[in-house]
Amino acid sequence: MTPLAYILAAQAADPEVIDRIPSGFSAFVLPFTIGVAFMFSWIGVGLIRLLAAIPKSDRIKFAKSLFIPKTALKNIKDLFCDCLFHTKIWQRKPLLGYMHSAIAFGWFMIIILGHIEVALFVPARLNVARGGLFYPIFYRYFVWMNPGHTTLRGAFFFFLMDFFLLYILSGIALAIFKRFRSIVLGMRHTTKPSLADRVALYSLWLIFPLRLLAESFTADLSGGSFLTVPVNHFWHFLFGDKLWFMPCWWAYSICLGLFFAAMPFSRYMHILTEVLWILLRNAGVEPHHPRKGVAEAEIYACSSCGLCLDACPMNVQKKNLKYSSVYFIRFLRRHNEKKINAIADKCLMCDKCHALCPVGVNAPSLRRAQRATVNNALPYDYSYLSTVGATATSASTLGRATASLRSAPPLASQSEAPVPPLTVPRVAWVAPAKVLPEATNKVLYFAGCMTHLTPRIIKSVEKVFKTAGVDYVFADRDGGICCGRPLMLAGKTEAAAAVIEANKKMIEESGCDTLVLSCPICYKIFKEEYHLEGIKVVHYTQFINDLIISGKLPVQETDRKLVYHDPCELGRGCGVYYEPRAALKRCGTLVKASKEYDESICCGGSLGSLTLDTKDRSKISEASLDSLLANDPQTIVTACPLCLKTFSEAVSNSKNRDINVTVKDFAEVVCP
Amino acid sequence: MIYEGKQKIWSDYQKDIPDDHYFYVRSCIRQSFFPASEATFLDITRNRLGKDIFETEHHTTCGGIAYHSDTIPQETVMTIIARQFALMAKNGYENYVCSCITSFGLYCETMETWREFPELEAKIRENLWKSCKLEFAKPKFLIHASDLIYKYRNQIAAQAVRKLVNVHTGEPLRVVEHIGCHYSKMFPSKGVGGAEYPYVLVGMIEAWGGEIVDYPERRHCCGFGFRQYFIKGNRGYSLSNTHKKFESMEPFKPDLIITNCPGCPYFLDRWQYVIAESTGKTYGQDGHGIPALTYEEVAGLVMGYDPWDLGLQTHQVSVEPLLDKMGVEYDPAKKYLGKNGKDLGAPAPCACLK
Amino acid sequence: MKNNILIIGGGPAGLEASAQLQRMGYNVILIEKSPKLGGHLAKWDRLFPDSVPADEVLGSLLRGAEGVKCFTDTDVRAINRLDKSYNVRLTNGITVLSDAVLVASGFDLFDAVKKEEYGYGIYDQVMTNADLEAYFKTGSDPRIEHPGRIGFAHCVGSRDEKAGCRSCSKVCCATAVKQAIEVKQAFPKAEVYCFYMDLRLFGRHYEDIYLKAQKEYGVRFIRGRVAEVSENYDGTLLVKAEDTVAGKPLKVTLDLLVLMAGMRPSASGKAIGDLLEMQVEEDGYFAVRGGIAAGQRSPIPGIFLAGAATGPKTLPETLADARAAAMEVDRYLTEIFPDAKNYKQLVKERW
Amino acid sequence: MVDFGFTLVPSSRINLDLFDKEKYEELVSMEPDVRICMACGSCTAVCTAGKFVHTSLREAMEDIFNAKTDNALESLRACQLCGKCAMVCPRGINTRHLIMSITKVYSKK
Repeated sequence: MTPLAYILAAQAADPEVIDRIPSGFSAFVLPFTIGVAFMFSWIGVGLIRLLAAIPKSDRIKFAKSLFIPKTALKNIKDLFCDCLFHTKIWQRKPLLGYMHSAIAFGWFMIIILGHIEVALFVPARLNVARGGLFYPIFYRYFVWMNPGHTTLRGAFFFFLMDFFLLYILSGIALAIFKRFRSIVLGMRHTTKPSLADRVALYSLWLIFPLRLLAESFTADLSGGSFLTVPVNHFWHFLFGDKLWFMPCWWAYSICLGLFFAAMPFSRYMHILTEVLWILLRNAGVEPHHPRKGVAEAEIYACSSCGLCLDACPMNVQKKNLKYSSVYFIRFLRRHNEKKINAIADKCLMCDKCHALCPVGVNAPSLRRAQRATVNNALPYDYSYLSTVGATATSASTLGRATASLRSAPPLASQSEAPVPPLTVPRVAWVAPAKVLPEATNKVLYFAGCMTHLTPRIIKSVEKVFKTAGVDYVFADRDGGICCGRPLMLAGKTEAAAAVIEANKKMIEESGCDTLVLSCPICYKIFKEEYHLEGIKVVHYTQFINDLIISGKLPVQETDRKLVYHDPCELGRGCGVYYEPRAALKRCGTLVKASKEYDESICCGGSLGSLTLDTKDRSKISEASLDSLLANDPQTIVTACPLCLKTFSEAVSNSKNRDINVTVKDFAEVVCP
Repeated sequence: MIYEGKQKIWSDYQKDIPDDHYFYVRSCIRQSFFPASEATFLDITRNRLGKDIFETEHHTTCGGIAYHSDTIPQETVMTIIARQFALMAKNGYENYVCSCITSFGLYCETMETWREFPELEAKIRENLWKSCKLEFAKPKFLIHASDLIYKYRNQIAAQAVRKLVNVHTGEPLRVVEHIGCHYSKMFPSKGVGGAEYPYVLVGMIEAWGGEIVDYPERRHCCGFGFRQYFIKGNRGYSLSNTHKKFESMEPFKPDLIITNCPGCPYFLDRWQYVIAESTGKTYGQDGHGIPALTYEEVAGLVMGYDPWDLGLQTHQVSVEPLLDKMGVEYDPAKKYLGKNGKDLGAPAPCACLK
Repeated sequence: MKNNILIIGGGPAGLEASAQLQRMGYNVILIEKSPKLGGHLAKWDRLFPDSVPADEVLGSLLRGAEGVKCFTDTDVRAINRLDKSYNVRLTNGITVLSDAVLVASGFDLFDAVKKEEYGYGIYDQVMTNADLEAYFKTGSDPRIEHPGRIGFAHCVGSRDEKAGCRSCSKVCCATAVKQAIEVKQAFPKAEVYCFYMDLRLFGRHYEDIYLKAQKEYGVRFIRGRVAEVSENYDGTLLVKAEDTVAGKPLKVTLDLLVLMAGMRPSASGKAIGDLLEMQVEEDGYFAVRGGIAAGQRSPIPGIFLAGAATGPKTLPETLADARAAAMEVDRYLTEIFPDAKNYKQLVKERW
Repeated sequence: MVDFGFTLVPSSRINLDLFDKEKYEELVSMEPDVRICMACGSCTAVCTAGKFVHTSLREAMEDIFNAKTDNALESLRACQLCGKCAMVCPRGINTRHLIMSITKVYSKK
């Protein structure tokens, strides 16, 4: 191989490439130039508008982040992995990943290499005034190879250019194929393209075949490699020496122009906005509005790839496809208020689309922001909550459940207390069972609203505590108030804050140091929004797993085949996948569900959806159940009262009479 | 409204009303509110129709007001009633006619109770003997005074000098009938025409040439109700009751209300004044009220009695527009003259009610 | 020898029993007092819960009973009990010697006029369930002209001791729900209210039509008995009830009120029962022997009962009852009746 | 006007003639489940907020039908949208959305 130093030296000696057209211009470049100029000005204006819409603090945060080495490194990594290589897609659907990276990375490389070639051989042409905008793109048209002077260096670039062109063409071929048979690439549903999408799409399909045509027609003049040269010979063989290459270059330029002109209105906008979104995301700037400011970058970063279509549990029914995140974002872009609201309200907020999104668009969060625009202003009156924290001033007023008291029936006064009218606040919401000295270093158990409708969870959790000798206080034995997450999900952010405030006061004043929650809905909000200083917030699966590891809770291994269902709020919501499985593995044989971890299918009972009806929900439950039953488990284990109730009903209502599976709560299985 | 349907019901609710020989008992309230009505009843039946209507100064209240105000027990009221009946028997009568609806209802209730619980009757018999040394008796026929006028309606029509007709238009007067609650609501079979479509007053109006109007709240209480009226704090309920009736009858534009109960003409009359003076609303023509008359007053007008002899000046709602419509001649100057011709003085004029 | 069996009443019970007994080879004589067979079924338009046309059901009943000797416009004039059989003189002059008599005299609809406060026959815009069915059949009724608000008053002559009928008539709730739906179908813009005390929708699919009425037709169900009806100046009705769920009195102006008249024992059935000195229970329906376990035998040997003669029944229940009665008749005529020597003893033991 | 020391008492009677059909249709189009309540009262019985103050979805629906929409809003003001009612509703009514829809439709005057 020729050393690089030699190649560089040779360039000065004898020109390898001669600028064929002295003006460096030909009329055919116009469509491309206009298209690309339009696109850049559109983006430029958009960028300024977007940055102007972001609060100043966020702007500063963003600017600073670009210079923080850690963030900068992450930026580079994410840009390469997410924008060019599409590693996230590779991981899940290799063929689809190949397709995307072929087009993205291939095209990126062609552009880069084109510029390098110009820089090496006709550096003057990089100047924008001398055609820098289009020259590198149409390099092969403008230059003439000096026969006999082709260096290895030149050949190397010829090779690379042909290689990446072929790479792209393979990706395009797959893309065209996918349009008709998407399932082969691992997609059951694909996005319905809009008009601009179609224009851009068909242009995109044509761009690279046309480039091949154009370059191969000129390959005998401007050089080529393993792809373009043989094709050139073929053309000569076919048409003789009279090759009319101009129409090809025109077509190539027109397609490029069309593509870039349509780009701002199409899904392909993501190619550029994705970059901005990744930078903003990594800077930690969060959207406050579903459409304005950062959200604009986020919604334009969506590539409409449609991976969320298959991810969405609602899409077991085709009629619900229209509620998928991709369409939500499309309507956000189009400002279609009515449709936006309908779609925002339907979502189960299971977060799967977010987890699976190649660019990490957080659609559920946008939907929540959208709900807030409508629902946050709805009137409410929580004046009765003002007394909740005040009366629960110390653990002494909390319903304390010691082992001796646990079996005692509730006091008559607790259950029969008359309901006062709205204006008269209730004295205490946690009825006193026994006055105990100040509790420190103690566990506070908060069951939550839903757990009260699944008493077997409470019973099992208390049994676990008793067996493991945990000294705990049952905060809402006699019922409590809501954690605020359902309000949050409904977009009633302010109302949620009021509820959070009341609960927070009660918990902080209880003197506990660990808060155990059996409901993932509660867990998520306690963890993320409560900011409880000095109090460890854990889900009972984590707490119980610790008890097992530390030997405090003995478990008995059985030969039962268990399958674990990841509740949305616990798994994707809080990233708790490991602990429940670790504990369950000690209790039986844990088999796999066909979709699990972050691909787990929502049970259908989610509080996230505001408008999904019972029928649609049961269809989702069925699909989720099917996934869980893939490996014939005897018991479905879940760690959420909603999932427990939903699956119990789904199993008993199932049309499949062969189902022979019981549904159990995590604590029930661990401590039977 | 299907008239034949009502006729069928009326034919189902007929009661036996003897033609003559009655023991008459007065109403406590009417003697104060509309004393001329009872006088007219006696004059029509005795002098115009030549009937034997006996009255004794020894009879007392029936005890109904105290009973319904929860101040005396049932046995007491029954003994009072037994005494009245005994007076009737002592004077050789077996037909009992009372002027008051509350009394009528109470007599019916008592007789039914005695029928269902003979031991109670025995006890009352004993009470009566112990307290008054009177022989226990029960009337053969228990009749309300309006039943009797209903019975004589055609005889009265025969002697009538005018009809219930607007003399200017020739159209029959539009009359609203209002039955006292205790007339037939407790025992529909004891009233002429039953409780839903009572015929006792309708029969009179039809016989005397008027047209009856049926309005949605016709069954509703006039608003009297002892407890509601006696206590000032509750009086708003009484007023609201009456108000509801007037709101309901208003679209039918009645010329006249005919009643058969002591309290009803009083409350339907006086509350029109209160409603007018406190809200400004009036229900008759041109800011007048709707006159609420007793059946005796209406009978008297038809038979040509002088309106002031009938006591029409004791009504709050002015009767002059009605008298004009009927073509009754009257002397406005004599309206507030006492029986002895002495001027009693005209009341202060109302602000809203003409 | 073919036994003669007299069946009194040509409604669904009589027809079904005739068909069954004829198939068993008996000589069946069916009498019907009115000119037409079918009883109330012949006057009804559609049937709950699935709205099948009544004519269709009646048609199949009539086809089943083809070949049965049938006298319409005929009543019983006199009945004499012989040793085992009955000598029945009919009003058409014919005398039948019958070995068994099946009384399928059915029911009368409660005479809604008796509920005076509802004003049936007095207010122009009050009708009964039967009137509404007639409207559906003929398409004309002067009371129905694009009504905007329609009310259904449940329990008219049912669960009403003062009206002399303590029991539930069983079929009116489902009928009201059915008719409410049908009225909504005929007048989609109308508002429909059902005033009920309890919704007794016990049968199969009944709850479905209730849900359908609410969900698809927006029928408003108000828990509270209609207490009072009056006529407004414009001829509309002022209806009062208590919304017992809200705990408040309620009024509404309606253009049409449909009274769900309940089932009463048949008056002409009672007359025949008197001829036979048949026992009647407090509710007015014929007493049966053997209580709930054997509901088709009267206390008198050879006299059987079927259908609504022994209390309110739905149509399927009536038909099942008629089939059961046919079995009972057959058992009697094969096991007890032929044994002349031991007849009295057998009756004592097995009737 | 004369003050007699007593006056007309407002009626507590429900007047269905005042029922606002248009608004109700708006509500139905938003959440059709409002039609299918059978007044069992489960929602009220489990209500989290109902432990402290008078709150009842069942009553709110009744109030809407009975043209007392202000009462309906009053009955729902304390709701925390926790969803317990949705869990227990035998007819599967989408209670949370219904509550929000009622608030949406009837709080705009």
